[in-house]
Amino acid sequence: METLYSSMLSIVKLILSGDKALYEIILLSLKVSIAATTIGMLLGIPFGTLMGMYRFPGRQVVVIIIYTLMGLPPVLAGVIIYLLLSAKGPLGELQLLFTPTAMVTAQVLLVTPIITGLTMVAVRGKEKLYLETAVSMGASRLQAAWLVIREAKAGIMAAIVTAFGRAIAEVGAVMLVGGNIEHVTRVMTTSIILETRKGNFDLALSLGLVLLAISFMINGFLVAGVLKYLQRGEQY
Amino acid sequence: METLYSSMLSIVKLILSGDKALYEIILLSLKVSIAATTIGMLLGIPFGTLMGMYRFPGRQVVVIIIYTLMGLPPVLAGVIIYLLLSAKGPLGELQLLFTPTAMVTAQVLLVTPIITGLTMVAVRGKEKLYLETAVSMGASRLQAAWLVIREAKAGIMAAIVTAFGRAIAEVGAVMLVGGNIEHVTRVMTTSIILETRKGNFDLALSLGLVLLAISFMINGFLVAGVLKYLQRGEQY
Amino acid sequence: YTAAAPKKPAIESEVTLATTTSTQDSGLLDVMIPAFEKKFKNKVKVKVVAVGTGQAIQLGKDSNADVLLVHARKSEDEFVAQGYGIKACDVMYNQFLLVGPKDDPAKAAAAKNAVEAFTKIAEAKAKFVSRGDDSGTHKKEKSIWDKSTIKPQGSWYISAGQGMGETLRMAEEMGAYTLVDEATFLTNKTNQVILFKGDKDLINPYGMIQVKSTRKKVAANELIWFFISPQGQKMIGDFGKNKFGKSIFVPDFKWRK
Amino acid sequence: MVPAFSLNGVIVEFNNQPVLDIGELVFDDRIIHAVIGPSGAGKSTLLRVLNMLQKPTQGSVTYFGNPLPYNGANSLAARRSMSMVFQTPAMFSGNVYDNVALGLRLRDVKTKEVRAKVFQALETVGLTDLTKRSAATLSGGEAQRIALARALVVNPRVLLLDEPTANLDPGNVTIIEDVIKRIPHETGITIIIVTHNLYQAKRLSQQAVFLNKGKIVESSSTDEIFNNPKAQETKLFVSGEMVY
Amino acid sequence: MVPAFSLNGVIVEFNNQPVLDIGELVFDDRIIHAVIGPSGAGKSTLLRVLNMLQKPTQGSVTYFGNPLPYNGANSLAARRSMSMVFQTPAMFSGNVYDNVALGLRLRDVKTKEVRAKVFQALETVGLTDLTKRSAATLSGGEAQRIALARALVVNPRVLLLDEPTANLDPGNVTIIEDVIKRIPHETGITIIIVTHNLYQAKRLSQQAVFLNKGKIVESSSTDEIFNNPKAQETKLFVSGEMVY
Ligand SMILES: Nc1ncnc2c1ncn2[C@@H]1O[C@H](COP(=O)(O)OP(=O)(O)OP(=O)(O)O)[C@@H](O)[C@H]1O
Ligand SMILES: Nc1ncnc2c1ncn2[C@@H]1O[C@H](COP(=O)(O)OP(=O)(O)OP(=O)(O)O)[C@@H](O)[C@H]1O
Ligand SMILES: [Mg+2]
Ligand SMILES: [Mg+2]
Repeated sequence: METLYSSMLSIVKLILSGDKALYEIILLSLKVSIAATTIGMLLGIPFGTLMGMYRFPGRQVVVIIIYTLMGLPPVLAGVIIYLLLSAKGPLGELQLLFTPTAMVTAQVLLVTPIITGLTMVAVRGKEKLYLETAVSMGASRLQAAWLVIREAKAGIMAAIVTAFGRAIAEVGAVMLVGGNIEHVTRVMTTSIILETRKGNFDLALSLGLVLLAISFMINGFLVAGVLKYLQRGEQY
Repeated sequence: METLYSSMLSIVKLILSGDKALYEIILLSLKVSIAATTIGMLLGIPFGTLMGMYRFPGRQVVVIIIYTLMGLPPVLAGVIIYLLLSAKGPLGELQLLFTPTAMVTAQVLLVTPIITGLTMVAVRGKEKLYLETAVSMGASRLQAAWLVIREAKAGIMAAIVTAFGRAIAEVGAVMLVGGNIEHVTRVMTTSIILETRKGNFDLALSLGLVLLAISFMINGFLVAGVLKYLQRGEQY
Repeated sequence: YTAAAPKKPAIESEVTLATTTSTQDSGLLDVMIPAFEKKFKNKVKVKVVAVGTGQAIQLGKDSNADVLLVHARKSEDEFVAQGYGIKACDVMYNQFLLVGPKDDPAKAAAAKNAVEAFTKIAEAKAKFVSRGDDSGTHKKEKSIWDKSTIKPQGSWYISAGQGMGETLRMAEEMGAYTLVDEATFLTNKTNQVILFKGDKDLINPYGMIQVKSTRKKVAANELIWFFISPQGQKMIGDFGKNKFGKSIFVPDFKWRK
Repeated sequence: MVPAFSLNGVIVEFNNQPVLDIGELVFDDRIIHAVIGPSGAGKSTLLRVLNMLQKPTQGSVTYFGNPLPYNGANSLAARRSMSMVFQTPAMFSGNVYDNVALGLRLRDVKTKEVRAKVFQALETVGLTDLTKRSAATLSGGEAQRIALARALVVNPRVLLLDEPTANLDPGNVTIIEDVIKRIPHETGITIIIVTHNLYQAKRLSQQAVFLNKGKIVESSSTDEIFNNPKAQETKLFVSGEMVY
Repeated sequence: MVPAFSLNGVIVEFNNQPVLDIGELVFDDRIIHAVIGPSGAGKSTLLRVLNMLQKPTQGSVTYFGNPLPYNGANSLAARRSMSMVFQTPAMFSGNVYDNVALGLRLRDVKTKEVRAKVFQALETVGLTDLTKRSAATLSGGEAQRIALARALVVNPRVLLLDEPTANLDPGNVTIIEDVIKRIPHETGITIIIVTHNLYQAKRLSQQAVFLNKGKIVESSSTDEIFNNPKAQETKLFVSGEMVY
């Protein structure tokens, strides 16, 4: 445990000294997971809202599929994207394997179902009370969806937080399609794996704590920022 | 892709032939992730309900911490439990490293924040409408919490589904503290990793699809089963 | 083979090297790759992807890597024979070590050769952690068991299905024996001791192969050339002397037939 | 004159039980109609049918001569020409101003115009000092008046009111009734008001429908219904008796 | 006789604005009290204070001689001795039977007894045929009557009613008023009813409080308040005028 202390110390030093390699890794982690979460939101919030607002035959099966995909194993997502992007695969021409783009793609596969599923439940919880009022007040379909989303914001916020958490913590997919290449696709989690493999648990733990600290700041920003924006509304 | 087809075929054959090794792995996956989710529920639902029902100074910081822990990297959870259970670690005497118990422990660390956070949001969304009515009708604190939980069941259900999905899909923690030992701690995800490392992407993909099929059945059971139980109530 | 063509085509800006985790974890590549890149004024970038042996070879078959640096001789030969690779060569070797707990319950240290050491462990039913992942190391281990005519099974024989570093650490935690390559053993600090080494059965040869279908023909060629050049071979031989007081890899370049 | 609504053979069923079963019913334009009847008679369901929130199980409804478009391209335009005050109004999170402004914003009215109209509507219901209050904190009667302001602010062609003064004291009832009475004169609007307050129905409406158990018992001028009811049930109901 | 409630210097503030400010007020036991006043006067807030849902910013309330226990060990017992019907009642998901049975189940009453009591309560409000209906589908007036049944079923010592007939037709109002009038005779109970229906207050209550802007304007016997009001504001209010 003293080594933990000393490796914590050396990491703090690294951070303060502005060590380029560490910053590069942190930055890429953030870029990839924020990009994946953003794309996941663009896909998942509309789809989840639809699923929450409307009933249709076979809806329950779709719900079960979404729930299942929420538990898509990262490695599986990685293998799927690998096979797609592999030089001989259908999208091989794009030469995207072992690039950050590939990592984002694999993570989009992971987070979109999470955002969809949780948005669906959040919207469902508010739809009864607000959809009819919105429609009656002359909201178009889109406007009505937007109003319901606004009422369900706490739940959708939780969806985003959950998705971001999965993206930034995930390693199976980014390792496989990113390759953990230094200066190119190495992120926090793949670094942690690398250190663990070498038996440097203390360093791995320290990097993990740095990752958590960053998540903490981002979540704080999200919660406080959104709180401020929605001051007038309900609390988180 | 033909090899994919043939490996799918061979897996289907394995399943039908009742291959012991595959069943063993599937069973352990289920045991570990169901145990972890159950313990996570026992811890997370009460705590999340409390967080959703009550306001107190500093609550927002606790919320941000919960949100941060929802994104705890599996490898980090693994390292923490590893260091605790390691022969030289504080709990080394228990000799739990590389056992299913260790895997469950690490996963509890991962799923409890998820259940807590999502339960909190679900309860918060219903608390306004129902807590006062419950209290006014003579509910004790515990009874009131139970009534609010019942109203928030759709959201809590989603919390459980999300947690189970994370547990069954997760590999970083179980690999580290379980060790992927054949017949002892090998689960679906660690098998997938192993096949990936061997370069058997098609086999990995097939195993992944088997895992998804199992999740699908469990989610179907959850959604349909709970739906039936709560027939009278709201829909999922 | 000579690369002395009159007009050299321009070198590609990047090349992907698929290798095993033990190679990367040894730190050798952290010395070799920058030197290579510097030689080309950093105009070419080597992307090192460190994965399982089988996965590395599969990356080559899928044309997702340009050069392989691995240690699984049989798979390498197959790779070349199946027409996936060219320019296969030996680059270096080190040795496998049988390591275990200090008290050596099976008295493996007293064995005359690897097969005997393994036999003693099996007879004592002392714990043995196998990588169990079809890697070069695992295949080597299996070949020794084959020679001993013992079929290892039972609760003493633990099939981990993990990488070398993880397997070594599991053996340490369990007070078990394992077969480990020298590079990994030296770079991972464990309290295991070397109980047996030096047998000719325990040689661990590393090979380099260019993926035939590579789009980075020039850079791939230059990368292999760098490893087998006198400068590269010397760097390999010198690597580790500072840190461990001895070299980790023995350079032994030769083309394979 | 084309009637605002005309219903023909409209049946609404829940779990195969009819809760509304209307043979024929016409709501003439530019007057105030009252819908009265005991609790559970189907009054709210009728308003929901007219507001296109509840598609009848069978039957047809015309709206100013055209079929009421429950779906499709014309449905939005039809919806935007009506306003409804729900029996238990739901307030969107946000403040009172936002709630009243919502209908205008949905119709892309310019911000400046919105401001003027919202303040005018709040003045009408006497609640200008609540502009910045979170809508969730309103008292029962305040919420009901804000819901009315929210409905009036868009100048609807048809106004559907479901017990809009149920939570108000007599003084406020008078004010709100004055507001309602004044609208048709000013803008030419059809108002359908559901109320259990028979005096209110008498004071406000020109035409009245008496519903019981989902069926029309009597439908004629308010005067007739209250002073000269034909059916025995109507007689009992308007004299404050329970009808079964 | 010890009064049911006695309030002393009770102030309730939201955002530092007082919405209730009561110097002294006593609710005697075993009679029916009416609380009247314009919309936003603080009537619901007063009931919420008595039901321990709203802790006053300052001041004290006694309940049958003891301090009203907002928290702590005695609070549950005090809560279980009262029932309240909210102005907008919230129904728990589940059917009507479960909603009415809830209070009894919370008090660990035996299943058989629950059954008998629930059916009796449903009969009282005339809704026995809705037992199995999902509570979410009730009409406005039905929900209000179920809320009353839910409050009565536990035989409360104190019954707090917030506009319990606001959504009911005259026939049903009569029935519910009869129910309310009968309770004190039968079980000895204190009832406090908030109503904007002044006739109802007159018909039901023995004592009345007139609240305006959070303050007590007048508090005396119902007869006095309606027939011989002291304050000018009271006079205006009971004659149906708006008071400010
Ligand atoms: N989803 C539903 N399922 C079953 N019955 C329903 C449903 N919705 C409404 N009802 C029933 O239909 C009947 C008519 O309801 P409606 O709300 O129109 O009554 P109402 O005349 O407005 O009554 P009130 O004056 O009490 O508001 C009621 O008995 C109600 O319980
Ligand atoms: N959380 C709050 N924040 C600010 N003001 C509030 C809050 N809750 C209630 N009020 C205000 O306090 C006043 C009294 O509210 P209350 O609900 O007691 O009125 P009421 O007499 O029951 O009125 P009504 O007859 O309309 O139901 C109202 O003006 C209301 O807007
Ligand atoms: Mg109604
Ligand atoms: Mg009120």
